[in-house]
Formats: sequence, C-alpha cells, structure tokens
Amino acid sequence: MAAKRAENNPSSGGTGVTTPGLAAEQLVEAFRQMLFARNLSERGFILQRQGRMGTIAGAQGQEAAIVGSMMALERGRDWVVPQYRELAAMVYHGVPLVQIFQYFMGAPRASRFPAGTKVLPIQIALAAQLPHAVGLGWGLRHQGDDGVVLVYFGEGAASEGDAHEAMNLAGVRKAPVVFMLQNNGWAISTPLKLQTAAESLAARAEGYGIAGEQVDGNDVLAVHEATARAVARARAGEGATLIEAITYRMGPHNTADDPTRYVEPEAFEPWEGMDPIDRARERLGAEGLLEEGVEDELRTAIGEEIAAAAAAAERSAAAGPEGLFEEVYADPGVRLLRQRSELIEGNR
Amino acid sequence: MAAKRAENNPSSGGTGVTTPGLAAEQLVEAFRQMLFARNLSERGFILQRQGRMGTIAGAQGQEAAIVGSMMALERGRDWVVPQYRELAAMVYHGVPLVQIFQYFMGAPRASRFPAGTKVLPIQIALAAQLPHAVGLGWGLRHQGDDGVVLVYFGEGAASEGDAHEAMNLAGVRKAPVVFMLQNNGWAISTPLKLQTAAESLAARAEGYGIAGEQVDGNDVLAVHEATARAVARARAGEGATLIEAITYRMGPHNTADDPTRYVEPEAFEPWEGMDPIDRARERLGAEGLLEEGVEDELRTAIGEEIAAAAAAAERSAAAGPEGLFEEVYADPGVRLLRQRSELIEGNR
Amino acid sequence: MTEMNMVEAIRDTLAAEMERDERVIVLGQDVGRLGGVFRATDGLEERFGEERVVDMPLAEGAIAGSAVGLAISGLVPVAEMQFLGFAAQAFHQIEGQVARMRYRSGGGLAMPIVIRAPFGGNVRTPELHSDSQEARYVQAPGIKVVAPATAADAKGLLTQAVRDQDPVLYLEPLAGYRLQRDDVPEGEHTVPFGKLRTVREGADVTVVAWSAAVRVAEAAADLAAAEGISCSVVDLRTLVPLDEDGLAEAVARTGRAVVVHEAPCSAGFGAEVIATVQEHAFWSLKAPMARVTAPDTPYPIGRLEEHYVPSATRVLAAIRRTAEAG
Amino acid sequence: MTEMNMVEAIRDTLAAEMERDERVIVLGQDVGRLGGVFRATDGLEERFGEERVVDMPLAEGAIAGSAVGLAISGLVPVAEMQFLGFAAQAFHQIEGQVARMRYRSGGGLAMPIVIRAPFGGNVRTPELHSDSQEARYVQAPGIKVVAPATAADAKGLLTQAVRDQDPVLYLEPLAGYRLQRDDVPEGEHTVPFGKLRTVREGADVTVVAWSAAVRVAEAAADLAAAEGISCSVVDLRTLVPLDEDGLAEAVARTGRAVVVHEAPCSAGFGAEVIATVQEHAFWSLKAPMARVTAPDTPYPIGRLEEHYVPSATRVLAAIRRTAEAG
Ligand SMILES: Cc1ncc(C[n+]2csc(CCOP(=O)(O)OP(=O)(O)O)c2C)c(N)n1
Ligand SMILES: Cc1ncc(C[n+]2csc(CCOP(=O)(O)OP(=O)(O)O)c2C)c(N)n1
Ligand SMILES: [Mg+2]
Ligand SMILES: [Mg+2]
Repeated sequence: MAAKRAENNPSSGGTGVTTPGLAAEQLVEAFRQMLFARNLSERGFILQRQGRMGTIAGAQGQEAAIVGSMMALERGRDWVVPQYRELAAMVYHGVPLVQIFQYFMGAPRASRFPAGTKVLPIQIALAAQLPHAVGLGWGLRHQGDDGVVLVYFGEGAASEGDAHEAMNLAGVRKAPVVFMLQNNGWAISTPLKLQTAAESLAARAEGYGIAGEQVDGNDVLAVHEATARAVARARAGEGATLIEAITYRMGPHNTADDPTRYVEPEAFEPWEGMDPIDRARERLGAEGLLEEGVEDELRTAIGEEIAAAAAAAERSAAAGPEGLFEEVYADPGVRLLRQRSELIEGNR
Repeated sequence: MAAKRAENNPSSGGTGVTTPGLAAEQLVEAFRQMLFARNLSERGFILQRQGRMGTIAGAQGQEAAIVGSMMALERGRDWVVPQYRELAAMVYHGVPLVQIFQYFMGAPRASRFPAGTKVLPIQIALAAQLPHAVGLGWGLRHQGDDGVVLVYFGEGAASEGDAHEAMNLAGVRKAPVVFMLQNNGWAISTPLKLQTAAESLAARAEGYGIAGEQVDGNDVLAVHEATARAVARARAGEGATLIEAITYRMGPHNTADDPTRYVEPEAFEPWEGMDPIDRARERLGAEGLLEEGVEDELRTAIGEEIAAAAAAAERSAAAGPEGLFEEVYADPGVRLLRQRSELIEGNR
Repeated sequence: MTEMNMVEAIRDTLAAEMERDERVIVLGQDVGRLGGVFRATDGLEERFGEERVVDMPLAEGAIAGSAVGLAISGLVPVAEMQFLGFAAQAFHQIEGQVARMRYRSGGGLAMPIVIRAPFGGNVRTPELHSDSQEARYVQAPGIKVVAPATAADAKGLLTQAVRDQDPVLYLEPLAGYRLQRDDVPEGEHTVPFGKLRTVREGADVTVVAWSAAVRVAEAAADLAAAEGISCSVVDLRTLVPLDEDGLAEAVARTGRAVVVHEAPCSAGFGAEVIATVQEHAFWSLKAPMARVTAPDTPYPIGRLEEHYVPSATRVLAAIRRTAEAG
Repeated sequence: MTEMNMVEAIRDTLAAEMERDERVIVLGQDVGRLGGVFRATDGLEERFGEERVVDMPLAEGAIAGSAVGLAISGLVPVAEMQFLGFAAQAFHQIEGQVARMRYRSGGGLAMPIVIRAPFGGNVRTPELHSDSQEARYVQAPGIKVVAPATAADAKGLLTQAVRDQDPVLYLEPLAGYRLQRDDVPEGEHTVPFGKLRTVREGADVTVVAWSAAVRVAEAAADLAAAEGISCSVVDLRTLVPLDEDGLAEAVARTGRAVVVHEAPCSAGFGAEVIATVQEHAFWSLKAPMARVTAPDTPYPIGRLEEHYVPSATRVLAAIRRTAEAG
C-alpha cells in the first residue's frame, strides 16, 4: 500500500480537493466548529496572559485537520484520543467545555469525563497515547464493538519509538484505528527537516502493513473525506490507516513559546492565504451556504459560550491537599492513608 | 526512495542473483568464512550441551547474510555493531576468537577488545545498539573519518522503538550506517506474520528518507553486492541504507529453545535446498573455484582453530569477586571501594 | 493442598482466572504457542485460543501501552515482560501511563492490569536478564509491586493481582521457578496485599526479605540457629502496599534487623525498609540495621554471580554482626 | 565572582567547555536556534555552529542512545533531556547502555557523556514535567548523579561532569533556574564529586537536602532558629558518588536528622540517606530521622503543588518533632 500524495499542499502547489464529503448543513457545522476551535485557542492565550490559566497550546492553523477528522467519527460510537491541540474534538465528542478550562486552570479531576464519554484525557508524554489507542481499538473489536479510534499526534511525536511500536502493532492486530498525524512543520522550534529526512510520513504506513495517505490538512473537506474513508475501512475490519495531514502551525508552539527566536519570516510565506478558516469560508460562499451576517452570529454565540465556560471553571472550588490522594489507587492501603492524614494535619 | 524487492527469496520463487561482486579468491574466502561461522555455531551448541558454556544463539542458515555483509566492509576502517548471531563478523573484524568463547563462558572482560578493534561488544537489549551505531557513524563523519558502520538486527528487534528512532535519526544526520536487518522469519517462537503486517521491512526506509533494499539473504554474493553498494553510498556521504536480508533460521533460536513446540514442519519446506553454504558451494563448483578436497581441508583447519580457542578460553583464570567492581566507573569513589573491600572480606 | 513449583502455580492460576472471567487476556512475547520462555503460559493458547493468549511483536512499550487501551476497552490484560530487565524498554509506559491513568482521569479509567515479569539471579543468564529493579517501580506511584517467594503465595497473590482494580507489577523469581516445590491450596486462594508473611519467629534478629531472597534468609537463619542465634524471618510479599506496621513490629520484637535483597545497595528497597523501621520503631532498636545486597555494580556475567547475589554465608555474617553489636 | 542565576551559570559553563575542548558537542530537543526551552543553551549554536549544537528529532531514546555512539567515536556529548520526566522514554538507553557500556566493554569504551535534565516542582507545569526521579538513576550502576543547588555549584559540577570519564546525569532544579542569583567564581571552577557542601553549621538538628530542596531547608532552618532550634544544613551535591562519611559525620554532630526531597517518599533517595546514616552513625543518633517528601502520589496539577512539594513549614514541623524527640 503506497501512500497517496496530497496534491494541494503549498509545497506541491495544488489548490484543494473538490469532492464534497460533507452535506451542506454539515459543512456549515464544520465551519462553526472551526470558528469554535479558533476562538478557544485565542481565549486560552488571553486567559493565560492574564494569569488565569496555565500553559496552553493553540490550534491556530490546524482547525481543518482537527474538525474535518473529528466529524468523520460517529459521536457516542467512536473514540477520540487527543495529543493536546484537539480541544475542539474533545468537546465535540462529549467533554464538557468547562472541564477543558478546569484542566488548564489546574483543577483536580478535570479529566474525569461524564460516564460514556468516548474521549481519553490529554496526556503529556508525546506519542505515548498511540499504543493506548491501538489497545483500545483492538479491545473493542475483541468484544464485538465496532467503534473506531481516532488518535492525534504531531510530526514531532511521530519520531518517538512509541509511534512505531503502535502502528506496527495496529497492523498485526488489524486494529480499527485512524492515526491522524498533523504535520504542522514544527515541533516547538524544530523544523520538519531536522525531524525527519522522509519526504512523506504517510509513507511509513507501508512498513506496517496499514493504509497510508497524505491529505491537505488545511482543507476541511479533504480531511473529512480521508478520515471518513479510513473510518469506514476500520469499521469494516480492514484495519488501520495513517493519515498525514499537511498543515501549518500559525501561532507559537504554546503560550510559553516565542517563535521569533527561530522562525524566519519566509517560513510562513507559502502558507499565507492558506488559513483553513478562510478557505472554508470561501467554499461556503461559493456554494451559497453562508448567508450575510451568519458568521458574525456564530462568532458571537461561540464567544459567549466559551466565556461562560471559562468563568464557570474559575468559580470551581479551590483544591485542598486531600486532592493529591484521590484516585491514585482504587485501594490506597494503610501507608498512603497515613501519609494523607499526616500531610493534611501538617498543613493545618 | 522505494525499496527494491528481492527476486530470489523462496516466497517470490527466484533462483539467485548472478552478478558477481566478489573476485574469485574472495569468493573462496567467503565460503571459508561461512564454514567457519557454521562450525562456530555447532561447536557452541556442543559446548553448551556439555555444560562448558552458557546459552548461545547459532548462525545456522544465516551465514550468507553475515559473511556477505561483513566482507563488504574494510577491516580497520569500518565498524561492526553486532546483535548476537554475528560472531563470525566480530572475529573477521578483529575480535580474538578466544574472547568470543570467554564471553559465552561468562569470563569477565571478555568484551574488552584489543585497542583499535572496530567492533562493539554484544549487548543484549534488542535494537538498543541501533542508536549507538547511528551516533558512532555521525561522530566519525563529524571528525572527518570516513568509516562506515554496519549494524545487525533481526526482524523481531525491528519492532522496537529504538529501531525506528535510530533509522529516522540516521536519515536526518545522513549517518554512514548500513542497517542490516536479517529477517530470518522468527523471533524466538514468534513468526513474521505476528511480528508485522508489512510485506517488506525494507519499505520502512522510505519513511526515514534513507535507501532501502531487500536482498536474498541466503545468497552470499547478493548480500555482498547490496552491502557494498550501501557502504559506497555511506562512504560518499549519501547516508544510510536499510538492507533487509531475507533468510531463515535453520536451527533453534538458541541453546535454550525447542522449536518443535511452535514450528510446523511445513514452515521449513520452502527453505529446503536453500542452505546458504550449499548454494555457495554450488556456485564455486560451477565456476571451478573449489578443487576436490579443499572443503575438507578448510573444515579441518577451521575445526582445529575453533577447538583450540575454546580450550584456551576454558583455561582462562577463574574470576574473583573483585571482577564485579572492575570498570563500573573510571573513578569509583569511596562508597564503591568500601563495598568492594567488604564484599571481598565477607567472602573470605 | 497440591505440591507444585512456582511456574506451575502461576500457570494454573492464570488458567483459573481466564476460566472465571472472560475479560482476562494474556499478552506478551512468545506467550502463545511456545507457552512462554519459562512455560508459565504453557497450554493457555490451546485452551483459550489465540485471541485471548496473544503473541506480541517484539516491543515492550507496545505491550504495556496497549494494555492501557485494552483495559479502557473493558478487558483485564495480563501482560508478560519476558524479563524484568527488558521492562526498561517499557518504563515510560509503565510509570507514566499504566500507573497514572486512573489518577489522570480522576478515577474515570480503571487500570486492572497485571504485568508479570521474571527477575533475579543465580541462573546464569546473559546481561540484563537477572537485574533486580523493583525499587524503581516503587518510585512510580499508582502501581502496586508484588513479589511472592513461594508457590502458594504465587497463586494467592496472582489471583489477587488479576482481580485487583489497580495495576500490579507481579515479580517472579527466576531462581524459584522450578527449584522449589511447596504446598499450594486447591481451589480459590487469594492473599491480600499489604500483609507480610512471618516465615519463622525468633528472638535475636529479624531478617527481612522478599522474593528469592527469602530462601536465602531462611538458609542463613538455619546457619545462625546452629550458632545459637535465633532469627525471625519475614517475607514482605508486597512492596507496594507496604505492611509498615507489620514490618515495624517484626523488627521491634527483636530490636535488630538484617535486610536482604538482590538489587544493588544504593537506593534499593532495603533502604526503604530501614527508613520505615527507624521511623516507626526507633526506640526499640538495639543495633544498626544491616543490609545484605548486591554491590552498586551491574549484574555480572556468569562466573561472578555467586559473588554478587547475596548468599546465606553473607547474610549469616550480617546476622552475627547485628546480633553482637551494642 | 560574578552574580548570576543558574541558567546563566550553566550556559556559560557549556560555552567555556566547548571552547576548551572541540570534542564537546551539545544535542537535544530545541537546544539549537531556540537555545533550549529554558535558554540554557542560548547563543551556543550561533557561536559553535549547528554541527556542534544539534537540534535532535523528538526521540529521547535516540538522544541518549546516539550519545553512546558519539562517545565511542571520540566525542564528548552533552545531551539535554527537555525535562527529566521525559528521560523515562530513554530510560532503557540510560540505565542499560549509557551506564553500562564501560563495564560491558571491560573498560574498553569510556562513556564521557553528560545528560542534563531539569526537574522539580513549584513552577506550575503540566504533568510529568516536574517529577523528581533521581532515585531510579541511583539504582542504575555506572552513571553518576549530580544535583547542584546553587549557581556556583552548577558551574563547578558541570565543569567536572563534562571532564569526567564517566557518564553523569546532571539534574537542574527548574525552580532555581532564574529565581536565585548567587556569586559564581570566574574562570576555571570545578567542584569534585562526592563531597557534600555544608551550607550552615548548627547544634541541634542536621537537615539534609539536594537541589531545590536545599533552599527550602535553609528557609526552614531560619524559621527554626527563630524558635531557638539550631540547624546544620548540608547539601549532598552528588547522590552518586555519595559522600557517606561527610553525611554520617554531619548527622553525628547533632544526633538528629531531617531529610528533605521533592520525590515521593517510598524508595526515594531519602531512604538511602537514612539507611546510610544509621549504618555509619547509629550510636550517635538521639532520635528517629525524619523525611519530609512528597507523598506516594504522582506530581499533581497546578493547584495542588503547594501541598505536594515540601515547604519550609512542613520541614520546620519535622525539625521541631525531631529536636523534641527522645
Ligand atoms: C516524550 C516527550 N518529550 C518531550 C516533550 C516536550 N514537548 C512538548 S510539545 C513538543 C513538540 C511536539 O511537536 P509535535 O509532535 O510536532 O506536535 P505539535 O506541537 O507540533 O502539535 C515537545 C518536544 C513531551 N511533552 N513529551
Ligand atoms: C529488549 C529485549 N526484549 C526481549 C529480549 C529477549 N529476546 C532475546 S532474542 C529474542 C528474539 C529476537 O528476534 P530477532 O530480532 O528476529 O532476532 P533473531 O533471534 O531471529 O536473530 C527475544 C525476544 C531481549 N533480548 N531484549
Ligand atoms: Mg508539529
Ligand atoms: Mg528473527
């Protein structure tokens, strides 16, 4: 299975896939979700700058890759395993928005999602979530559940041994997993050319006996279509797919990063005019799906929703030291309970 | 760079590459080396059965892959990084045979090779030697040394994260490394189909931006040729190559293994008549390079050399407890020295 | 009661738990057709099929890491690391993921995972196969660390481990696999975590050990008895959770202690035993507690291991010193 | 003397060592153009070029593993792990390869490798970034473990580490990176391994710490002094090699000890400190030695870290208890 090349990323100079994969109203919803993702990133940065939240990584520039893929899953049936930029996908698949903010505000239990939510918590060791996704998909199939697992990772994370071990295992076990590799050109300050000499990361699929394809990651329809194909394949028992979504990080790595230290301005040039939101808006306009004023309404509603969730998260209770001991073990044992009471008393 | 397919492994039913890569006398030497490798394995098994040596893994069936590749290096200029079946390559590149036996007899310092020997010790964690090989090649080039590093590993080890990380790094740094993947069909009892769903492991090269090729691993000339090409490429600064030598483990995994527990007899059938030594002999015969009686002479001489080395190794001194403390640190410090004297006294 | 060795006890327990609960699946290198390099899973694939007894690709990280996902899917994975030394390849998954997923998810995701791994010396393996590295897992909050010394405990603790809602690193002493046979209760048998086993009672010195070192401790206690020194021997059984009260009491009764383990001395679990005892029973101590351990050097090649692994003679010497001190 | 913070001291030392010895090369994630996420390598790439200051692919195993090969080729690699918590991904290479290659090769292959890694809490990082995991490296014979607490020691110990023939894990306290400025000797300055630093002398209780905990110990000692309890404070500086004589003497002088560290309690290096002291100075002990550590739980999210990381208040409470006991 050779990897397909995207025809429409800046380096190959194309102009976008035209096959429609989303019905008209879904397309509007995808646009709304992209606006939501953008606003969430922007709000996160503001709150962090105001000292109201911890470090956060934004999705600016990657909204099409995230939204196009997340919408190819069925909610309540399929699973999402995030890296850390895919907050919109987590929310779309059932994580309460307030918990997203609680997480970045450092509140305990923020990653305990409502029962039945098919989303794993953010975990921070790059690529370590990939074998989890494979085990999860394998386990679902073992139990006759036809859910599919969509796991996100970056081109940096793809260099980790875990990525290799996971994709190879997925091949052997024909696990129903979609590996969504967002190649945004950077791992913090490390550019793609120092990350790998490969011309295509999707090409790795062949070495694992799974399907692989490159897609224009800034075209929400193209991403949706590729993911939908991969989900169908996985659902049908045909195994995993590696999708390399070629995209670009339009902002800093995260709130702690200062890209002017390492990015030459030229690096951004080929990506000018590739903003996935602009591209989606154009498409909607061309197809007559976005009436005058609708975008403003969407933006206002999204802004309010996000502001309300952030405010609610800030109101959530302060955490006492007993929080340290919660859910470390189902059954903590005498020693930990003694440490708990000593620590709580020692702090009084 | 797409991987070339071998035309002549049993699964594709070919009959062997015919391009000569070794001059006539080198071909005889290759044959001798293969006999040596075979004898060394057989002797190892006997000594282990007699309780005179520890566990050892034989090279039976893989002599062409080992000898063909090791002879494509220049002695004293290039480096060998073994997995554990490549004892013949270690000896060819300067490790005294007696030290090989000392290693398996559990003698201390058996892996301290004479100064200038460009061979790394056997290390047991699968695939962990691969990043060493990359660092070594990179470091040589950094210092203007044009040596090439040949590193061996199995198709089982290839599933480890270290293999991925190493090959990707080799691509980025254009390290002068030849990754010699001996695909012998088994990792202890685990057959290839449970190891990976990939049809070609050489295909992984593309995902790292290095050259990749499959070769008939039981054809010493084909292996030599492929390796020589890869060495030339590396020497010229064109970077690394992954060679997948398709071969077959003709014996048990090691002296502790009982393959009748897991191998169906049919598994061996396609490999009957593929013994690399038989194939080399045929070729030598066809080219009139092996006179009557020469093989017997070679076998006798090899047998004597190996027996003498084994005997010498057995005569090497018994190890006292101070051996535990040797070369743990260049500068052990007070605590370790105290432990040393306590342990030695405690044992008196 | 049936007499069996530890490998047999482990195998039978795995079979019984797989029979009882179809969510239990076994995965690891060579655990299927071969039945494991030590035969601890012998016959399981034949009986439960290759969907429940799974030969894995050679990647320890993927074994531990996929176990996390299998557990989330609702299964109970029992993963084998072929040797504890190679669990280092999966260390990031074990300490960062297996051990923390419950905590990370605020209790939303339980991790009923068992990771079985043989370890320990005196069996003439190549490097890395015999390393005793239990302490590093004790420093990974969220996982329990269990180390049976007898076949009966192997059964009781493994049964508990499979049923436990928390991840368990279950350490099997290579040297005890076949050597030692003892009586194992038939039918259901669980041993609770966090309760040490008093192997014998004695008046003068308390010897503390776990896993293969328990036998060494017993042998040393025999030798000491012949010299008129009466030893208690306790087997900790589980390092996490630690029976700190039981431990402190056992040492307090004699006021003297010798801790024995195969791992190197520095920052080995013996240090924790000593620190815990002096925190809880300082005033009853009559002499410095001694450690008999490997030196701070890598596990050596074959000819040296007799010097490296604590022997009954070395333990006896420490018992003597400790009995006489003060 | 120049006043500088720890990041500056580290950066200057790296530059000086690279200047002195062209075999020294720096590698790690984002160490080049960016100068490291904490700027510890800032300016080095510009000065020494991208062949000597190398941005590596995102694979910790390959960073540690290639360092082994670089060392064999004749170079002196100084590798950065972006955070100690992510060195777990390279753990098999660090403990199984970096630490053992000299031993494995019978001294034929030296491993003059430095692995730098920031760690420690109170800086509100996401999970895994702040974990204190020094003890697990102490249990990996063959590597030295160094943990400076001041900018001057950061310089002196790093200089020593780069020149040392043995591999060194060099731990940098995140909290101390910028916070703390102190006088750093100009020019050549090395601090030998295995010699603790007496931060202050006192009569009643000896407080033992390393890395960021030293400042906490000092603050607690100030509070104790105000209550009339006089504390010694010692900074171990290097855990391997451990200055066991210096440590035993420092505790023997007061007969009372409190050990402070950020890692979880069980099997943390504090246990080793206590075990070592009671082995060497048992008869001078007047009270049980206390540990002030994190609990046996994962490093928590932001809002909880003030409860998790030992504070001067908690250390003071332990000092009081220890001073009063007996
Ligand atoms: C194992 C590990 N190593 C290092 C880090 C620190 N780190 C956080 S994000 C990042 C870069 C990730 O790049 P990539 O995978 O391409 O994702 P992106 O940020 O571009 O979305 C690094 C090095 C980490 N979190 N985990
Ligand atoms: C990291 C690691 N895991 C497990 C083992 C145990 N082990 C030794 S050899 C082997 C199989 C290796 O298979 P392969 O790489 O194909 O090499 P081959 O033996 O076929 O030459 C295994 C699992 C090991 N040595 N190292
Ligand atoms: Mg990226
Ligand atoms: Mg093999």
